Amino acid sequence: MSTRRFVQTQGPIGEFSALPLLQRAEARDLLCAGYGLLIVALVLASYLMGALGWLPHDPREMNVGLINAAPLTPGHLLGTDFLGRDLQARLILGIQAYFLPGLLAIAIAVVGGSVLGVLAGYRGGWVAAIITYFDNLLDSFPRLVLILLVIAAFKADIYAIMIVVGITGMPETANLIAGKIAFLKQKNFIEAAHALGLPAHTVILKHILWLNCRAVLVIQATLGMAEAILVETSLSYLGFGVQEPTPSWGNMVQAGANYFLQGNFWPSTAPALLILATILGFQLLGDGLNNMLEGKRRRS
Amino acid sequence: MSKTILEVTGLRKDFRQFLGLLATLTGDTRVIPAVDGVSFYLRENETVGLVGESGCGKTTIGRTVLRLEDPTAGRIVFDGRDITRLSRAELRPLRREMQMIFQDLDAGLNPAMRVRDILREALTVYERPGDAEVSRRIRELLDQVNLKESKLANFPSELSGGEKRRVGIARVLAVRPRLIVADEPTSALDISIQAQVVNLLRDLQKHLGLTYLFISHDLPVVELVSEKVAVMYLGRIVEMGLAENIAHSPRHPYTQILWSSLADKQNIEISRRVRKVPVERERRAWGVFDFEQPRGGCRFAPRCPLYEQNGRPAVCTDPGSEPPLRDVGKGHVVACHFA
Amino acid sequence: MSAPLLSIENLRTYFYSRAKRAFIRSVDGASLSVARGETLGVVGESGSGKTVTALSAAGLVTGAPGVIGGSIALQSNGVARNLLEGLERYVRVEEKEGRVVAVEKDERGWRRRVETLMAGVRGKEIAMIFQNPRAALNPYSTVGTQLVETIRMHTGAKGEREAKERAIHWLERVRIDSPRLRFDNFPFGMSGGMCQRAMIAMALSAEPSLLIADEPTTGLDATIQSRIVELLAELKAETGTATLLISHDISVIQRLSDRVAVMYGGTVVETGLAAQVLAAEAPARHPYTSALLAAIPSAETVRNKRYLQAIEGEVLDTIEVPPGCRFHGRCNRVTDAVRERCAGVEPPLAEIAPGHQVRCWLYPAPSKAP
Amino acid sequence: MKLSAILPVARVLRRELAVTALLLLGVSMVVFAVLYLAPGDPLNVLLEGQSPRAQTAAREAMGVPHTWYARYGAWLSKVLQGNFGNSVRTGLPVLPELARVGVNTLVLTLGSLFLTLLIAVPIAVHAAVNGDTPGNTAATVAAYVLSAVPVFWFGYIVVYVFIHQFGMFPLLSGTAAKQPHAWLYFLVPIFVLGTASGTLSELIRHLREELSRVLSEDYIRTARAKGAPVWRHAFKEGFLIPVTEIMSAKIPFLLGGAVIVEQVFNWPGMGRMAWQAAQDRDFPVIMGVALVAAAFVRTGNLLQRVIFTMVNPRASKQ
Repeated sequence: MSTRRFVQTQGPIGEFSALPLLQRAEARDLLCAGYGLLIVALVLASYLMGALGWLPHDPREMNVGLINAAPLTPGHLLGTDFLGRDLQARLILGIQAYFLPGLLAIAIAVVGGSVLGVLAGYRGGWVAAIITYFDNLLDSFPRLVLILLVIAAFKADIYAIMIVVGITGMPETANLIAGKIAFLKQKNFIEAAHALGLPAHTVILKHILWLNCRAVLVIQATLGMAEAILVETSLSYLGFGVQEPTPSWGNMVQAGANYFLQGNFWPSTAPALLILATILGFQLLGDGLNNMLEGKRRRS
Repeated sequence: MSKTILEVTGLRKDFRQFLGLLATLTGDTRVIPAVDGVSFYLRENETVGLVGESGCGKTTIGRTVLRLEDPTAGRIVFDGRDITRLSRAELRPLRREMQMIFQDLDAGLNPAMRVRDILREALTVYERPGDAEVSRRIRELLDQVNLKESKLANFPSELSGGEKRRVGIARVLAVRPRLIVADEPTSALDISIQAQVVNLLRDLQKHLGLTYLFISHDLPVVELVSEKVAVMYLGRIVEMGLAENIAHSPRHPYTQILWSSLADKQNIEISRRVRKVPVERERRAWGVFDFEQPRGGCRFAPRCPLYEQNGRPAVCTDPGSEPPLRDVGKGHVVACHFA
Repeated sequence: MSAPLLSIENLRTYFYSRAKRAFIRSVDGASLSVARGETLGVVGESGSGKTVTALSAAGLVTGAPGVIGGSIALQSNGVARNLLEGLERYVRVEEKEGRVVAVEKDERGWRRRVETLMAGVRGKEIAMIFQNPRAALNPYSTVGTQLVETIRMHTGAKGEREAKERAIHWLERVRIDSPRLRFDNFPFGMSGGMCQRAMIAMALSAEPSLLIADEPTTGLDATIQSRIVELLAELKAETGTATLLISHDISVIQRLSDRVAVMYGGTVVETGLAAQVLAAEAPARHPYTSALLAAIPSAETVRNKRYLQAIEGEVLDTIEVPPGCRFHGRCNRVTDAVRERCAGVEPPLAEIAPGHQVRCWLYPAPSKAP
Repeated sequence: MKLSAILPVARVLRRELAVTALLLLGVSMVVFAVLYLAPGDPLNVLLEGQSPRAQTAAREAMGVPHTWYARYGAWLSKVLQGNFGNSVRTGLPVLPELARVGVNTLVLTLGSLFLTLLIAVPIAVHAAVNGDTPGNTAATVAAYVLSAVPVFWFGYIVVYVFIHQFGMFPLLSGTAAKQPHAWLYFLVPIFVLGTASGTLSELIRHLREELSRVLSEDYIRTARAKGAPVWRHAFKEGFLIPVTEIMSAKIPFLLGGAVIVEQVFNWPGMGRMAWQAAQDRDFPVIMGVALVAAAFVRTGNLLQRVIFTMVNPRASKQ
């Protein structure tokens, strides 16, 4: 019996605009976005702690007597790794590996994507054709393979890798922006703005990008961060990017691999769960915001 | 005699349809003549109606005249100045005086802006008035289009059809235009709201001395608001003259068909019992065609009853002799060999 | 008067606006009926509930909560079936001061129930044509295949070849040029008028007893519109199919309807013979119907360039339904005698003459003969 | 398929082939550009210490053309003849090695794609048809969590289960084939990549959005009004096209995932080869893998375009 209940609010329905967003959104989306925001806050706080060095323990200090200590051992809330180093400190420090590079990737993907999207959507014609070609070209490469190619060629560090991630992220944002412009064009909105005499830059920057596309850009940024974390952790797992002893969640999972197979799961599982929780957080935030702000349809 | 505000001579507009993805590079395109040599003029404080079935190019004329589309050929003179080839920058000050009301009710309304911000932005496109002046002008605009003040806080999606159209009109009036091209302003609205908008447009014309190019397929409304009416068919004007003559003594067979289908709609008196008789043979002739591409000569020939009655005369379909618009008295022009 | 083919009693179909946490009362107690072979024209502006009424009758309402009350009786081969039978088992409605304030509905259960109720009815007894014909045809299969599908489902012509012949016969009847050629056309290759003819052929080929036409001419050009109306008149005369014709274009209603129902704000405000209700000068008529007719630019108004008689105010948005008469806010014939009742109590649909009902305090039901 | 439908499809097919060729040309340029700009290109490694003038002289002596496009031309013609150069590490010609190994990756990728579809399709269809029910909401949340799971960690869990269940580390460098549960080992990486490749939630959302959009189209309402089965009308646009679309869109992601899964299970595929090549900066190999992978992706896309054209009459008329 899937009975649904619909209730009319008491008193006059406001003649003014609809209920504020928060009351209007579905519980499901609020939950997703809420969890996502929590994760973003935690990551940001941990990043600052890591950057400023406020760590519960010195991540490099080895304690041979206390190898692979279980969580909640005195002094080490989350236990220690295979060299007796405090796991909690190393996990917090692990965020350094992807946070700034991730922001770089997002910046490239969102800014570059917007420029291409506006060019394709606004100008159309052969410009759109070239950009579509460029998009398809970038989409032809499996991202990780392209990164391996760049690593092989340039012995690339994590920032160079994130530039590649940013560039390969541009097409998706470009398509969304171009789609939004097509929708506005279909309603003659852009033509009406020109007819009134609004200069092109106002139409593009204010009306298209700021007023109508900011939600899409925020959503792309959050999903972009999730991608960046996935790429960084996968690469450091494969032994590229951040190397021992600098901690990254990826190489910590890898380091704990042998112990995992002998039954001591924790050293690998702790960073893995953090990867899971963080990527899930950014994705749910992205999807929650999308369902609330953009309605159901977003992806082309 | 009021001054001529807009004069259009020999206006042509072709659209290029790109065939296939690579067409943009290889350039293999199909040229579709939307407007094929149209000339007319508008006098100040006067309304010219432009009627015709969808796809006849009436909207394209409206947009090309305002240079929202670049004309392929012909001359557009606005207020004595030739604006056919002006650059965007030169055009901008002039654009203030010639505005457009779009068929789509949401055309000028950014879905993410409230009505107050939409009007404020329109007021500040060409001037920099202070806040007090802006709110005064907003109230004045609301009165002009009789819209309740409480609507200022709403988003476009929360307005009814009529309210959206009124906000659209207020937004256009904000820049104090002299010429307005109204493209199907009433077709998306209900009957009772249509009547309000038609009355509103006529009031505005009287108080503000506006000139309208009124584009619509709603014949009674066009006849009501226009002094002069031009009938379009497949990109050309086939008949133009005073509204009464076009409606009541049309010369071109196409105009007659347009207005007769209107008469069918209105003849409440003819009780339906009488019309049991099967449809007359003659009307059957032009029965069901849609726009067959004219092979040459008069473009209306494939659907023209006169062409059928007179035994399909060669002159109608001879490519050399497309009937020109000739004067048949009192400025009434028609493009037909037999009218 | 034989029992009507279709009789809708006090139909209530609601939707729910999440943005305003309020009900959209699209159809709020509408009652109308169509006799066998008769065409009932339902006229009303947008938001009057005319399309939702038609969709409810055909069991095609998809929004939530959807149909929550009323009954729809359909006569099929002598037996009256209620198409909403058992609705009360799936819906619970809470009312306060005569207004619905909460609804609980088992939507999936009711949707399955409708499928069983409408089996053999939808498509066979009741056929439907829609507003934008090109979108209403399946873009991925040819017009012919879609026509043959209907014929093989609902008529005796089961064989492939026999069904194809009958389909082509129908394409001829709806005056599509070169039907054998058009049989293999895809909808995107045909004009709006052509698609609508194909839709009409598809609907009528199932030989339904009731055809529901939802705004069949809206969106078509004037010249094509009048030909579609002529075609509908012709086919109605030949097949005698009862028709529920929905349109906001009064002239289309005038030319095709035997009886007329005028809807406003989700209810029927007037029903009666078309000649009676829509006549130029009618002795008794609902203020809304008169105002609607007056708003159309008549030849006389146009010639003298007079102002149109617009109805002030906006079309009622059925979220905030005022107490009393729904048209009260825009009515120009309110007299002091009835003003208080108009504002407070909703008038019933009273029979002021045989077959002529009006929902207005100016025309209360004649007191019962002593 | 009537003959009349074949002709236009052939025309559109020609156009799609041309686009694919153009894109593959673009791919080769990108790959060459990366290698050409790389400071570590093999010649540089050999001529490290020499002065620039000496280096150019040496290059001339070895007949290496100067201008980049000349070198690109030379390189491309060799590639087209199947000569991808030899692996710096093993000295073996790259292409035959890639061919042998590529099949494994193809099996892994397509197998996991098929498995992901097997999970995603029922959830998406159920959600689109019945709306949000507790059942499919829970399944969707599970899919989200599963998509966020790091695939390598999930691999470890599966491997650990295997050690306890079958006492055998799966696929010990390919010798496992003789063991009793050989075919089972074969499926394990496919299972891991299929569930935790991060594309599960994408698939569900795309299929669900497309199907519910189509189910609310006018022509489906007409189908219901006719009493016709909705599925017969909704299948093409609501199911066939979205599935092929998302499959071709997700192939690159799965190939990326394959690199990691092959690492975890040391599954002899292109991914591991690419990883090895990146470690040793073995240009010919990594270049070969990039080209072949891009070819996989483009082929998948071409197939999808063909299916789209065959199904959608409007596309074949353009």
